[in-house]
This record gives sequence, C-alpha cells and structure tokens, in this order.
Amino acid sequence: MPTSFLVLLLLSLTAFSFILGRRRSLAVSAGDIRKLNSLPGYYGYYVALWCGVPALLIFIFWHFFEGTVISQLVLFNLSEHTASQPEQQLNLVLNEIRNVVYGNIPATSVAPEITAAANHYRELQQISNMALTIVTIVLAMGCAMLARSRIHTEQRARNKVERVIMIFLVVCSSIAIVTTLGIVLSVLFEAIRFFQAVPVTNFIFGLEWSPQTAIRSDQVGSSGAFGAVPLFTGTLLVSAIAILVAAPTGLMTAIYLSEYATPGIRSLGKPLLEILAGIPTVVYGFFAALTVAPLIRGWGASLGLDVSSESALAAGVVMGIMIIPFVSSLSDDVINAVPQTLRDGAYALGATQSETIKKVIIPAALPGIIGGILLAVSRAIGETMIVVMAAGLAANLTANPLESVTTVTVQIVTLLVGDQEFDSPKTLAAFALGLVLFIVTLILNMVALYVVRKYREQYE
Amino acid sequence: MSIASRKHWSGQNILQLQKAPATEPVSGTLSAQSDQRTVGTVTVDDPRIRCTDVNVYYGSTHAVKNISLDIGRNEIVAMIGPSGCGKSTFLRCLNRMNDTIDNCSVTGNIELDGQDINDNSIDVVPLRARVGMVFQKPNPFPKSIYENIAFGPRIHGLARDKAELEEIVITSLQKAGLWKEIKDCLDQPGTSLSGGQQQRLCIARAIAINPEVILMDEPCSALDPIATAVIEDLMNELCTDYSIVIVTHSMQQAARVSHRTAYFHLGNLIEVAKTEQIFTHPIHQLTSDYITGRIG
Amino acid sequence: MSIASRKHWSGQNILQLQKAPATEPVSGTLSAQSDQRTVGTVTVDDPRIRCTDVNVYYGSTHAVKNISLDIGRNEIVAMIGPSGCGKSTFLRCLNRMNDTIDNCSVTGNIELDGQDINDNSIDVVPLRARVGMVFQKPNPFPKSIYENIAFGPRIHGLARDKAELEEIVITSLQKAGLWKEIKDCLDQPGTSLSGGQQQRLCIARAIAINPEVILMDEPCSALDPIATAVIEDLMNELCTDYSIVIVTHSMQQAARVSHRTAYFHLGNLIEVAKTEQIFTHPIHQLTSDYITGRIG
Amino acid sequence: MNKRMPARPKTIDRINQGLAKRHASEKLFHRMGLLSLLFGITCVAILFSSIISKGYTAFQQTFIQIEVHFDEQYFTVSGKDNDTEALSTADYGGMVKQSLRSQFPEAASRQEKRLLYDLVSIGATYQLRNMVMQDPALIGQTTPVWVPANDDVDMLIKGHMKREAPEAERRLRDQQIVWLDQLIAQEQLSLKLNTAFFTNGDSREPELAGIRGALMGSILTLMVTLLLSFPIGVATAVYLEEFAPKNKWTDFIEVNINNLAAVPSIVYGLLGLAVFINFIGFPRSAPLVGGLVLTLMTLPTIIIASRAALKSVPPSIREAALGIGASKMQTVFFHVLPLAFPGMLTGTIIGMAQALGETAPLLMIGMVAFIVDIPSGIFDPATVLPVQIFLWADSPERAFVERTSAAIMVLLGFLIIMNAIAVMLRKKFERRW
Amino acid sequence: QAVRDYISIVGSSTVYPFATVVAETFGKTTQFKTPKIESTGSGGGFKLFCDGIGVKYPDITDSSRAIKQSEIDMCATNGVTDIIEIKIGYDGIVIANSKETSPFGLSRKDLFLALAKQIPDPENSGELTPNPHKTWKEINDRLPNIAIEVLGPPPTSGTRDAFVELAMEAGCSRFDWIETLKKTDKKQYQSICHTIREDGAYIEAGENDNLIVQKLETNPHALGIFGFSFLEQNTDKVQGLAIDGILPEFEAIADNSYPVSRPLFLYVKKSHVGMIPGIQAFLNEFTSEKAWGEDGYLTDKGLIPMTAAERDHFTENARQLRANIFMDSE
Ligand SMILES: Nc1ncnc2c1ncn2[C@@H]1O[C@H](COP(=O)(O)OP(=O)(O)OP(=O)(O)O)[C@@H](O)[C@H]1O
Ligand SMILES: Nc1ncnc2c1ncn2[C@@H]1O[C@H](COP(=O)(O)OP(=O)(O)OP(=O)(O)O)[C@@H](O)[C@H]1O
Ligand SMILES: [Mg+2]
Ligand SMILES: [Mg+2]
Ligand SMILES: O=P([O-])([O-])[O-]
Repeated sequence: MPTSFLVLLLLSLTAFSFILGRRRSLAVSAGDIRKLNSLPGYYGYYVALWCGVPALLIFIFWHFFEGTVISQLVLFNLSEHTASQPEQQLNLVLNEIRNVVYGNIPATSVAPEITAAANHYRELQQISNMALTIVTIVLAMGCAMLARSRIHTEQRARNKVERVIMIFLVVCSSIAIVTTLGIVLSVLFEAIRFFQAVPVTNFIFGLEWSPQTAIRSDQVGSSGAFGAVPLFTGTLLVSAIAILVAAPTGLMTAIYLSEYATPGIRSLGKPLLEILAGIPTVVYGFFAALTVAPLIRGWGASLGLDVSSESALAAGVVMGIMIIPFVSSLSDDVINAVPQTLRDGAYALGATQSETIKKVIIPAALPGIIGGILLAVSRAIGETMIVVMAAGLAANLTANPLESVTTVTVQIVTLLVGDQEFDSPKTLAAFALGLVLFIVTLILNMVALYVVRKYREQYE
Repeated sequence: MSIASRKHWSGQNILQLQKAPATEPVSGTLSAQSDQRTVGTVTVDDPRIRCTDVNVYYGSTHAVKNISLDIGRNEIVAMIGPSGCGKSTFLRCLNRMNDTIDNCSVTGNIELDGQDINDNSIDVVPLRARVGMVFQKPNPFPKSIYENIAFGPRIHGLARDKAELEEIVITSLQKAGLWKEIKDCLDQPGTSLSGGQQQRLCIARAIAINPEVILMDEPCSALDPIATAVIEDLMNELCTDYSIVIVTHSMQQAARVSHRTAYFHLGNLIEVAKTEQIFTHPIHQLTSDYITGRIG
Repeated sequence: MSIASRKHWSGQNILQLQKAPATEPVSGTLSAQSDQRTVGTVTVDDPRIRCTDVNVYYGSTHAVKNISLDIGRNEIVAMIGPSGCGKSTFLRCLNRMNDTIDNCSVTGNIELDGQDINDNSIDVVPLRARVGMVFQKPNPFPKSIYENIAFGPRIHGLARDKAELEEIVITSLQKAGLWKEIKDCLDQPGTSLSGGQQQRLCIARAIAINPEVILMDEPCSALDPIATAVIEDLMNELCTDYSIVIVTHSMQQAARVSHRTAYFHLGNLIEVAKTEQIFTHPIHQLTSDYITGRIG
Repeated sequence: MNKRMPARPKTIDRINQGLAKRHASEKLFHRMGLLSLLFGITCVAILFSSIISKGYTAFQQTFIQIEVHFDEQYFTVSGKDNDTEALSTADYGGMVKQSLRSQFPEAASRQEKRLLYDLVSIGATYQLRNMVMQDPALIGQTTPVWVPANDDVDMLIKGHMKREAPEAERRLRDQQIVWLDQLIAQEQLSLKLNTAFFTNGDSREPELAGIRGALMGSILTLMVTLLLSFPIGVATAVYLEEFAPKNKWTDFIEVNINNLAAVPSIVYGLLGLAVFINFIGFPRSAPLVGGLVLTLMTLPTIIIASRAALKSVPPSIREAALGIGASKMQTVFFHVLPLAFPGMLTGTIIGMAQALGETAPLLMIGMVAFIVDIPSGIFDPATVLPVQIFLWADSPERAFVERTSAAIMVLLGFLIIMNAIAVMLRKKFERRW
Repeated sequence: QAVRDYISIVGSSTVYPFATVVAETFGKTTQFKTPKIESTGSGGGFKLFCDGIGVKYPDITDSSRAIKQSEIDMCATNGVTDIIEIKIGYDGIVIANSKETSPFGLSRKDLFLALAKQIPDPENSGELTPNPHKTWKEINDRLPNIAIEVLGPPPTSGTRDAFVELAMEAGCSRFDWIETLKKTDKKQYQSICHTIREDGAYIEAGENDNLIVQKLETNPHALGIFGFSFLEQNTDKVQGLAIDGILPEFEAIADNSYPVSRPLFLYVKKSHVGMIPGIQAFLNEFTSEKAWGEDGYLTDKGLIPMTAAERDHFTENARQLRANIFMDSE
C-alpha cells in the first residue's frame, strides 16, 4: 500500500474513531449528556487520540529505520567481493541499487549482481510495506477499541484530552529551548577552537579586524587582527540608525493607523507596509547601494561633508525602512487592543487625542510595543545583505555614520561562504563571532525584560 | 421657566409641550416607535445646558428619542428610569462622549451656556474640561493612584508646580472620601483597588480639574452608605458653584440630593419635575408606576 | 452550632471564638495588623461551605484576615462592610477565582461539602461549575448575547440539543429579568448593552449552569428598583435549592433577602448573625456604628 | 471643605490659555502620524515602481521566425528510422543553422556564420526537438517556426542595448543588426508574451530562464514553514502566557526567545546543516530542510507577536469564562485565542514575509544552487525565489537584469497573495472592547 | 533515505556560470538529469567535497584556484583519495572604470603603490612607510589627478586572492630588496606584498560583480576589480584598463599576455564515477570542443579557453579518469 494511502487511511480511521467515541459516550449515558463527566466530543477526541497517536508514532519510527534495515539485509546478501568494499563505497553501491529499484537507471546497464540485489530490495520493501500496513492498522483499531470500551460516565475524558494538549503545548515551548541549545552547541566547539588560537581578550577587546591578512602573514594573535570591537561598534551603529528610522516612523504609523485613520485606510495601509518586511534583502541592498548611497553622498558633498561611497548611514536608513512593519504592525495590534474605556476616561477629562495616546494608550500598550521594537532591533542586528552591499566590508572603528563600517553578521557570512580554509582561525572566527553576538544580545534582552517589567502598566 | 419661551429648532417637528392633567394620566404603555411628549418643567431660566430634541441612534437602534431638557446653574438634576432606558446614552451626549462610539449618531441641539456643543467649530477639549464625567463602570488608568488624579490637572496645566499638583491630588482624594484609605499607597496601580475604591478614584479624578458641570453615571452604585454620604455631601458642596447631573437607581438618593428629577422610559423622557413633586405627585402614569414599583 | 464542635486546623493558631458581651462593645478602632475575633454565629450545622482561618494576601497587602465563616444549605448570606474591606476578595476565595491573580495568595481551609477546595487534587472546573459567580464589574464576553449565556451550558453539556439549549438561554434571561428587553436582539454583542443590562446578562449567564452555590458581588448595583426586585425574587426562589452569598451595599437589600449577614471591616470579619438580629441588636461596636452610619 | 482649590473662572481660563499650544501639538502629532504612514507607503511605492519599471519588459521576449526544413537525412543517422532515440538525438541545431543559412545566404565566412547563428537562442534546438517528438509527421516537411531570439537580440529590440553605440561597445555586430533589420522588415521578428518565464526552471540562457522552479520551491518551503511555525509558535505563546507558572525559568525562556530573534539567520543555516542534514540525514537542498530552518527562524517572531496579542486580552474575559466553570483550556481556546488571533496573524504575516525573502541560511543547506528541474515534493532539490533573485542578480548577462526584477515582481505577487489571505482573516477577528 | 540520481556539484562562484551552462546542456541533450550546482565558494566547496564518499557528499567541486595541501589531507582522512583534477580554462581579472572617464593604463607597480597598506619608503631604502598616496598622480606623473578609489572583492573571495597574487605581488617584487626578501623571509615578503590598505582607498564592495559595475556608473572616478565576463557584458558602460600596457581582451588573456588571469578547475571524486549516473558523460560534455573549445559555448559566457594542447591533455585525463592529485600541488 502506498505510504500516502496508508496515511490517509490512518487519518480516516482516526476521524472515524472520533465518531465512535462520541457515539459510545452518548450510549453509556443513554443519550443524556448531562450524566456524562465531560462533553461527548471529548470522548471522541479521547478515542481518536488513542487511535491516531500510537499508530502515527509507529509509522514514523518505522520509516526512520526501514531504509537502514532493508539496506543491511540487501548488503548482507551481496557477493563477497562487493561486500568487502569500504563502508562509504557500499553506500554508493546501495544508491546504485536503489536507482535501479526506482527505475532511474535501466537495469540492463548495471552488473547482474546489482540487478539481483535490486530485486531483493524490492521484495524486502514490499514485505516491509505490508507489515507496516498491518501493524499500524491493527494498532490503530486495537487502541481505539480499547479506549472505546473504557468509556464510562465517570471517566474524565476532558482532563485526559486537555492533558494531551498540554503536553503538546509544553513540547512546542521546549522547541525554543532546544533551538537555543542547538545554536549554542553548533557554534560553541568551533568557537572554543578559535579561542585556543586567539586569546579571548584579544578577540573581545581588540580594535583591529583583518582576518585575511592575519593568516597570510601568520601574525595571528600578535597583531591583534582578530579584534571584534570594530564589528560590534559597526553593528551597533548600523542597527542604531535603522532603529532611529524604524521606531519613530513605525510607532507613529501604528498610532495613526489605529487612532486617527479611517478603517478603510487602516485596512489598506497596514498590509501595504507589511510588504516591506518581505522584500528580499538583496533588493534592499541594491536600493541602498545604487539609490540611497549616491544620494547621501551628493547631499554630503553639497554640504561640504566627505561621505564615503559606502556609508553606514545608507545601509542603516534602508534597513530601517525594511523593519518599519515590525514596529508598525505589532504596535498597531496592541494599541488597538487597549480597551475603549481607557480612552473614554481620558477624553472625558478633556484630554486631546494626542494626549490620550501619549499618556494613556502608549503606556498601557508598552509591553507589546517594546516587543515589536525589540523584534525590529533583532532583525536589524541579524541583517546581512544590505550592509554587505551598501556599507562595505571594511572594519572601521568609527561612530561616524558617513563612513563605511561592517557588522558581525556580514563577517560571519563572508567568512563562512567565502574561500574558507580548514581549521584556520579565519573560518573559526565566524563561530566565535556568532557565540559572542549571541551572548551580547542575550544580555541586552535581559536588560530589556527588566526595563519592560518595571514600566509595565496592566490594564483592568 | 415658561414653555413658550422655548426657541424652536428648525428641521425638527416643533416641540409641543402639554401639561397633561393629573387626573387623566398618560397611557402607561408606549410603543417603541412613538414620540413621547415630556410632561413637567423641562426648561429653566438661564440654563447652563439646554437640550432640544436630542435623538441618539446606535446604528438603527433608536436609544434616545427626541429629548428636550434644561440643566440649570447650581442645580442637581437626577435621572432615573429602568435599566436600558437611555440615561447613560443621554448623559454621554452632554459632553460629546458619544463621539467615541463608532456607530452612534446624535441629532438635535445641545447648548452649553448658549453655545451649540455639537457645532463643528466647537473644541471638545475645553468642553469636556468644563463638563466632567464619571462613568458607570469605573475605569481607572493602569497607572498609580497619584497619576490617575494628576493626569487631568497636568494636561490642562492647572498646577504651577509639583507641590500645587500634589495638593490638588490630595484635596480631590479627600473630597471623594478615598484619602484615608489609600494615603499610604499612592503609588499603587489604580487597577488594584476594590470596586468601590475605583469608583471613588474616578470621582476624584473628575473633580480634580474643577469642571463646571459634572455628569455622574451611578457614582455610588458600588459604595457603602457611608462612602455614599461623603459623595452626596460633595455634590451638595459642589452645586453651589456647578451644575450636576446624576444618574441613579436609588430613589432615596435622588430624593436626598437632587433639585429636579427626570424620569426616562424606553428612550423617552417621560417627566421632569422638582424632586419633591415627582416623588409625591407624579403627573405621568408611567412615572408613578415606576416610583411605586409597579413597572417591571 | 456550638463553637466547641469546630474542628481545629493544624498549623494555624487555634481558633478561639468568644462571644463578646454586648454590654462591653469591642473597641471601635482596629490596627491593621491585629487579628480580630469574630463575634456571632460563625458556624452552622451541616454547612455547604465551611471556611476556617482564611487569609488572603495581595503581595504583602493583607486583604483578608483570618476569617472563618460557614455558609449553610438553602441559606442566603449577605456580606456588608465599607468599601475596600475585603468582601470581594473573600468571595473570590470560595470558587478559587483568586487563582487567576498573580500575586494573590490564599491560606486557610475552605471546604465545600466537606471537601477542601484548595486541595491540589481538586479539579477547579466542576468546583466553579458548582459555585457560580457574578462579578462586581459586569464582564460580558465580546460575543452575542445568546452566546454569552449558551457558553456555560454548552461546555458543561447541560443541553441535549439545540432546542434545549435555547430553552436554557431563554429561561435564564427571563429569570434575570432581561428577556423582555432583548428578546429581539439575541445576536447583538453583549458588550453593546447598557450597564444594568450587562449586569443582568452576567447574572443570567451564571444561573444558566445551575450552580449549587451562587456568589454575587453587588449584583444589583446598577439596577433600578424593579429589576432589583426581580433579582431578589430570583434569589428567594433559588435558595430553596441552593446557597447564595451576596455582597451588597444596600442594608435594605441585605435585610430583605438574606438569612444571615456578615459585617466586614478592614479585612476582618467583625460579626455574623441572623439578619434581623444584626440590624436590630448588633453586638460589636463597629457593626452598630456602620449600621447606624457612624463610621466614615 | 478646602478653600485653596483654585476658583472656577481661573480654572477654565487656565485651560483656555494652554489650549492653543495643546492643539498645535495635537495637530503636529497627527501630522507626524500621517507623514510616517506616507513615508512608509512612499518607500513601498518607490521600491515597487523601480522594480516594475525595470522588470516589466521581461514578460515579453523577442522571437524570430525561421523556415525549418525537417530533412529526413537528420533522422536516419543511426540507421534506424524514427525511433525515439533517433528523434531525440537528431541534430536539431543543424536544422536551425541550415534554415538561417538559407534565409541569409550572404553569410559566407566561418566568422559571419557564427554571427548569424548567434541570433537565435539555443532554445530553438530544444523547441524543434519537442515539436518533432510530439509529431513525427513533421519529418520531411518545411514549416515556419517562431523561435526565441538570443538574449543580446532581445536586449537590442527592447532598447536595453544602444544600437547607436560604437560597434565595440555593444555585443551585437553591425552585420547582425543589418540582418535583424531585415527580419523586422519581413515581419519575421516580434515581441511576444514570454511564457517560458513562467513555465521553465532556471537556465543560464536568459531567454530560457524561468521562475517556475523557484516559485514551486518557495511554495513547498513556505508550506512546511507555515504548517510548523504557526501552530508551534501559537502553542508556545499560549503555554508561556496562559499556563506556565511565572518564575525565573519562564523569564529565562522569554529572554531566550527574544534573543533567538537576534540570531543572524545564517547561524540557523549552520544549525540546520548540523541537525537536519548531518544528524537526521535529510537530503541537501530539499524544501523540507529549508522549511525546517525557516521555521526555527520565524518562530521567535510569531511567538513574540502572539504573546503580545495574548497579553492585551483583558483579564476580565478570562475571569468571566473561568467563573462559569470553563477549564483553562476552554477559556483559552474559546475566548482568549479568538481575541488574540489578529495579533497572532500579524506575527505570522511578518514572519512568513521574512521567511519568503530569506537567502542566507539556505546557503548553508544547499538551496543556493542551480536547479533546472521543477521540484515536485519536499524532498526534491529545490531553490527559492529570493535565491533565484540573488543568483540572477549576480549573473553577467545583461538580460538577467530585467529578469531579476521580474522575479522580484513574482515574489511580491506571491507575498501579496499570501498576505491578503491572512489580512482578510485578521480583519474578521479584529474588535475593540 | 534519499536515492540520488543526479550529479551534485559544489564550489566556486567564479566557475558557477560556466559549470551551469554545461550542466544545462548536459541535462537537455542526454538521458541524465541536470546536475545540481551549488555556489559555495571554492573553499566551501572543498570542505563539502572532502567530507566523505557516498550519496550525501558532492561528486564534483569547482574551484577558482588549485586545491591546497591541507585540503588534500582533509580529503584523504575522510577516504576521498582518488581525485581527478581538470583545468577548464582561465578567468581574467580586469580593472575597469566608467566610460565617462578617460581610460588610463596602469602598471602592476602602480597598483601595488596605490593599494598596498605599506610601501617601501622612497627616502629610506629597506624601510616601509604607511601608504601616503591619495591620488593616482602622486604615484606616477602620467596618471590623472584623481583620488584613488578602488572597488574590489573582499578578502574572503577567490578573486581577491588572485588579484593580490597576480597584480600586487608582481608589482611589489619590482622593488629589489623586497624581491630578495622572498628568499630570506617569505612571511615578511608576503605580508608586505599581500596586504591591502584599509584607509578607505580600497573599498570592499562585496562579491556581487554586477554591483561593482553599477557603482562605477554612479561614481565615475572609481576603479573596479571584477571578472572578465562582466566587462564583456557591459562594454557600453565600463572600459577595461590596460595593465602593463595590455588591454584585457579575449585574445590577450587566452595567450597569457594579459598578466592578471587565473586558471579554473574541476575536481572529481573518482569513486563516484559509475555509481552516480552520468558523471562520465558530464565530464565528456565539459571537455568537449563544442563546450570549451575556442568557439565553444563556454567562451560565449566569458571563459577564456586553454591552448589546444592543454585541452587535449585534460580531455584525456577526463576520459581516462586519471586521478592526478599529487601531494605537492600547493
Ligand atoms: N488585585 C489587587 N492587588 C492588590 N490589592 C488589591 C487587589 N484587589 C483588591 N486589593 C486591595 O484589597 C483590599 C480589599 O479589596 P476588595 O476588592 O476585596 O474590597 P471590597 O470589600 O470588595 O470593596 P468594594 O465594596 O469597594 O468592592 C482593598 O484594600 C484593595 O485595595
Ligand atoms: N454601544 C452600544 N451599541 C448599541 N446599543 C447600545 C450601546 N450602548 C447602549 N445601547 C443600547 O441603548 C439603550 C440605552 O442604553 P443606556 O446605556 O443609555 O441605558 P441606561 O439607561 O444607562 O441603562 P442602565 O441603567 O442599565 O445603565 C439600551 O437598550 C442598550 O441596549
Ligand atoms: Mg447606564
Ligand atoms: Mg468589591
Ligand atoms: O567563489 P570563489 O572561490 O571563486 O571566489
């Protein structure tokens, strides 16, 4: 039975057992649901969960191991000569066998031994398929029947179903933790290797960043060319410019949309701005480098300022435009959710609309607004392409927005996708940068949480 | 205070007030559509607020029907009537709070000191500063108690300095009878107070900006008798300078504090009269039914 | 109903109830810290709810202090007291609504039909279905009126089919005295009703699930006398089967409907007694001060 | 009671005094709001107009009509007539060249012939093959066929290459332009709808390059992302906001999630490479892996937005439901979630938009690749729209400039459709209380 | 577990445009599927390529430089021992400016003096001084009096490596004392010759050559460094500058007279040939005359072909699958 068909079958069995459970609960209560501990639907879910979940788990488990098991069996039957090849080579042989099985290459073009193995493979697959079908269906039906038979009026089906939902919720929340762990682990070891080559202090306090030259001249450590300070100041500068553009515009837009604009304008303006978040960053990069940067340079020249052709300002401004919707849409939602009674309270005291907004609504919506701004800041910190194209890659230690800077992420990307070398500090530096950035933003977020807590105003 | 002195408002059907004879009470049932003519003394000389033919619609619901009513200077007017009869709605017209409800439309003429408040050129900010309001459901800001009260004086620039502001806050809380209970926790959020405390907080907030007219929508509903007495005293004190309109369900309260009482029924203003009179000799059948507890 | 029959709750200081002699009234002032001993008949035989030494803290604020009180079967208990004295807080303990407030902690023993409701093994869902509640501030769902009422019966599976559900909705609305006004607009949002209508909607919503105990926090505060009478009738009717605890600021109402009355003051339960008795011969000085309007 | 309260006339006078200033600031505030909105919309408009003005020409393509003679001799090389092998391997390039030679016999030298052959796209060859494979009866006949012109010709016709420029500064020689003018005069050259752009996968020949592969890749990838990130994000937000005890641990989780939003997207690529490809063993370049990585990347956005939305539901709603004995789960699912839904959708819209435009993490998992075949499942190698844009933007051929913009237009169209659905849903659930 | 029926290629972004044309033609003219080609950069390509043998790992990697010893070692430890190296042609690196500015020729020494971080002190032989040059005229009187502003690839790119080695180093070694350093202190020599100034005169403009071309348009005084194919496509906008008197033209690069050009390579895992369908056929297509010959379609795309002899040599390698990675190829 084809996999998709089996899945469909299991799904319909699950749906059917929902009905079964519901029916059963009505039957044991003689049709009077008031006698039941929980609503009939919950008994339905209860049976459906018993039907679907174990079968699905087996199904996934099976698919996870099926390939390996069959492969091992097939390899076991290969001739001495073929089987004695190194394991990696066997992997290729298997691929060839599978290619024959799936008809990607004609059976005539390969050795007879492979053809035989392919036939064997096919047989095993059929057996496995058969077994899986039987096992899952029997399991699904068995569990469903068992669950159904256990339904009685006192059974707390709702609690059980809710517990399953709760488990689901907890598992989902733990994904964030697991992701964090994964990210830390995936950069930690390489970062440690980097720090074995370059002292941590040099990295964190060094003022010069020039990874390539350092390797070439083999001056690692002594020249301090792995000083991350210019990268972090660059990140700070560009993100600060971006947020200076995005936060006021975004917030004012949100206020305008939710408080002043007619519903028509609001329902048009908000999604329109949300498009800004989805334009690929390459496009922004071109926009920044070819439109905004020359513009700023021209203005600068007319004011007698010396503007670099790749300025942090151009990159920052364009990045700011990109993250406007993070602030505007999220803030609009939370501002809209502030209860009308609060507005009424302020209006009745003779407050103007802007006073009401500034002094009552914004404070009440502050946690959500800060959340939006933090998200925007995060996006700005994590953005790469715009800076690469518009601010360049030169690691200048400067606070002047008219000069070119580079950011941590840009360096991570260029180090990782450029011409990397095995185990050289240059490549490893990317991981160290990732780790340190992670820690820095973690600290920033803790501060932000503390501040938000302190100023939070909970309505009602 | 004569009916003839009333100026007519063009574009509306002309107001024809009749004093229904007490011996022949007006019919006790009202169709929802019919325009009821108000009996009693609708007008006063030199009113602070004069309403003529006010109608309020929520979408297609006609919540307030053709109501004309004057509020005099230094007068306390009580509005009574069964729940849902349009008291709050009418009250909210007087400082244009209905502007904030999307599907709510108000027609008719409402004048404050002779000035049409629904006029486009009218600035609602000083209007609402002059006509203060206490809402039916207490709605403290999610700020500290102090900030709740200081909000009004601060936006209007009523205090020259911190000390003055503090004084305004304290006096307002004292007047509302809340000071003693919360003087140690002025920095607690207003939302963490008990129901009655919140209500008094809102009263204090409203009087902190010294309005000339105060609209109070059931200000004592969540208050114990003692706190109620404090508020009633406050009203008596304030009415030497200001006008007060109060919605209440307690006839005793209406009797105790108000000079005139207006009885609303299904969106109509049935009867307005001096309070003594309305509670002793109601003219309209509906009024007397309500007062004696026969409607329900 | 003897004090000695009271079972003691370990870990708390032992309850020592004394009947204060009427001739020597207990001091009228109370330090916020002191534990007040309740006078009067705290216990009943075969109570529905038995509370022993209940304390509630909001963070560090001690809002309810060492209160013990029984609610009998088929009894209406009224709770009176000045605003902010902890009535609502205590009421909310009885169906564990205080669980939802973050910094609120409850200690002491509360039993419903002999079962400790604060026990970890207790499922709050059936508990709250058995102990219904009407909140002080009306809080309808932002859904249609029909859905507001139907929600409870639906989640508890009280109706076999649509028709039955509809019937429950209609009866509940009728009992709460709201049916006539809104029978044509059941699909309007509950939030667009007037204050008093919202309050009755919440009452209807609470009784729609047929609770055994009903906690009502000022259910009639926004209601006119007639609507109030409807609710009071409802209470009388309900108490033949159920227990009712009502918080009210109207002594008249307490006198009219309740069997026993409890007087709260600054978080303490000062006195509990048969309603006739408390309004005629209060034992505690504070009680009599309050009833005669001397505290404030 | 208190005589120091300012007297009445003083109060309203004071209020009136400050009024002008307050109204001015009100007006300013209102204006600032409007300006901000206009600024944002102007940015959208500028980006759109620059993209559209650069890209709209890509929806047309220059075609040249040639007279093709499907000579039998081409099909009998292998000795076996008309079998599929012979049909598919016949020298169609030769046929194209033959027909061009007969059209312009004056091209004699080797150099001139090369210039002549350069006028039509290599795609002409594949086109002829398809024609014959579908209808072998064509063999032996002569038919006129419209074939795509080479990208340089296309650029010249569309005006992106200046014909007045000196010969050395353009990619077409004078001779070629003469031939093209002849073709135009004989109405054998014209601009037609560029269907290949919508039906083909990637190609190194601009005139054959299409967006369909990348579009399919994007759809598959985003489907995986949406199906995972929305439920997981909402579930996480619900758990943290409604069920989790408020303590240090949940604070830590909150900070953590905020922090994940700031992790550079390429690091998610590293994670995906380590976990999904190297550890679990999913294939490289697969939409499944791309979707998983983007899921991890968008989760913080959705979670943060959803939490903000849940926070702004007034507690009285929860109390009301709990008070009539709804379980917490029922309260959340029946009352809180519907009210928080608009905010959750906002988070999803923005998160998905970001996922749709992301390139960097896909680099690590092999989705920045040249893939010609249209992916048909989440395990097939695929690329996505922003990657296609990125790759085309980096191509030397001039004709890819307009195609890049056209690809951006397709991406934006996709984005708008995706958002429109969400926005409609969001509007349905929005309300104020 | 996935079954792979297509060739997987990773590697240099410089070779990417050429490898993809071959792949596309191969896919369209044979029964095999079109190979999948990832642009990961040369180093990234080797990293993936050397990770092991099996379907999970790529079959071929492109590179814009020869494989390094460290990479060979890495391959060897992972069991990738037999590697076929095929040189496919050359890529010219051009220095260009906007058409609006008049062209000027540069010598490699000029380039070194303009772009090195430190240059030999003219007063003090044997000493270095931080590069003082602000305009081209300061370097050489023949050159125009405009500010030095060069847009080029970042240090992480192979093009930058090639530029540094072929242009800078050659210019650098015109100074005799530096030339001698080469033998005595190679590290010192490299650090002088390979270090590009970081004071803003050299602008790292990313790896997108189109972007550099377009930036030259908006900034007529700047020079840009990029691959030959981009010059070819943009002759109306930019012009290549002569290096040491030789203009970057097709023939000049092909006959090796243009000094700044570098070879491009394919590396093939021998053990995958025959197991993954089509590798041999793909190599045949790549090394066929119609692809990489002088009139082949790769030259259309900007690849500079090798001499016929070289082509024959590598065609032979490809046909014979001659593993030809030797341990001293660094
Ligand atoms: N959420 C809260 N957080 C902190 N303190 C609270 C909170 N709710 C109530 N309090 C305090 O607890 C005390 C008792 O409040 P409660 O609401 O029980 O009073 P009450 O007797 O119901 O008064 P009222 O008649 O005014 O409703 C009050 O002093 C109040 O300020
Ligand atoms: N926002 C609204 N949208 C639609 N209808 C409304 C709205 N507010 C009130 N109504 C309706 O208007 C009528 C009058 O309401 P109003 O609030 O003025 O009554 P009320 O006299 O204040 O009653 P109560 O004493 O119960 O507060 C009611 O029938 C109510 O249902
Ligand atoms: Mg009202
Ligand atoms: Mg209370
Ligand atoms: O991608 P490259 O290694 O050729 O720069």
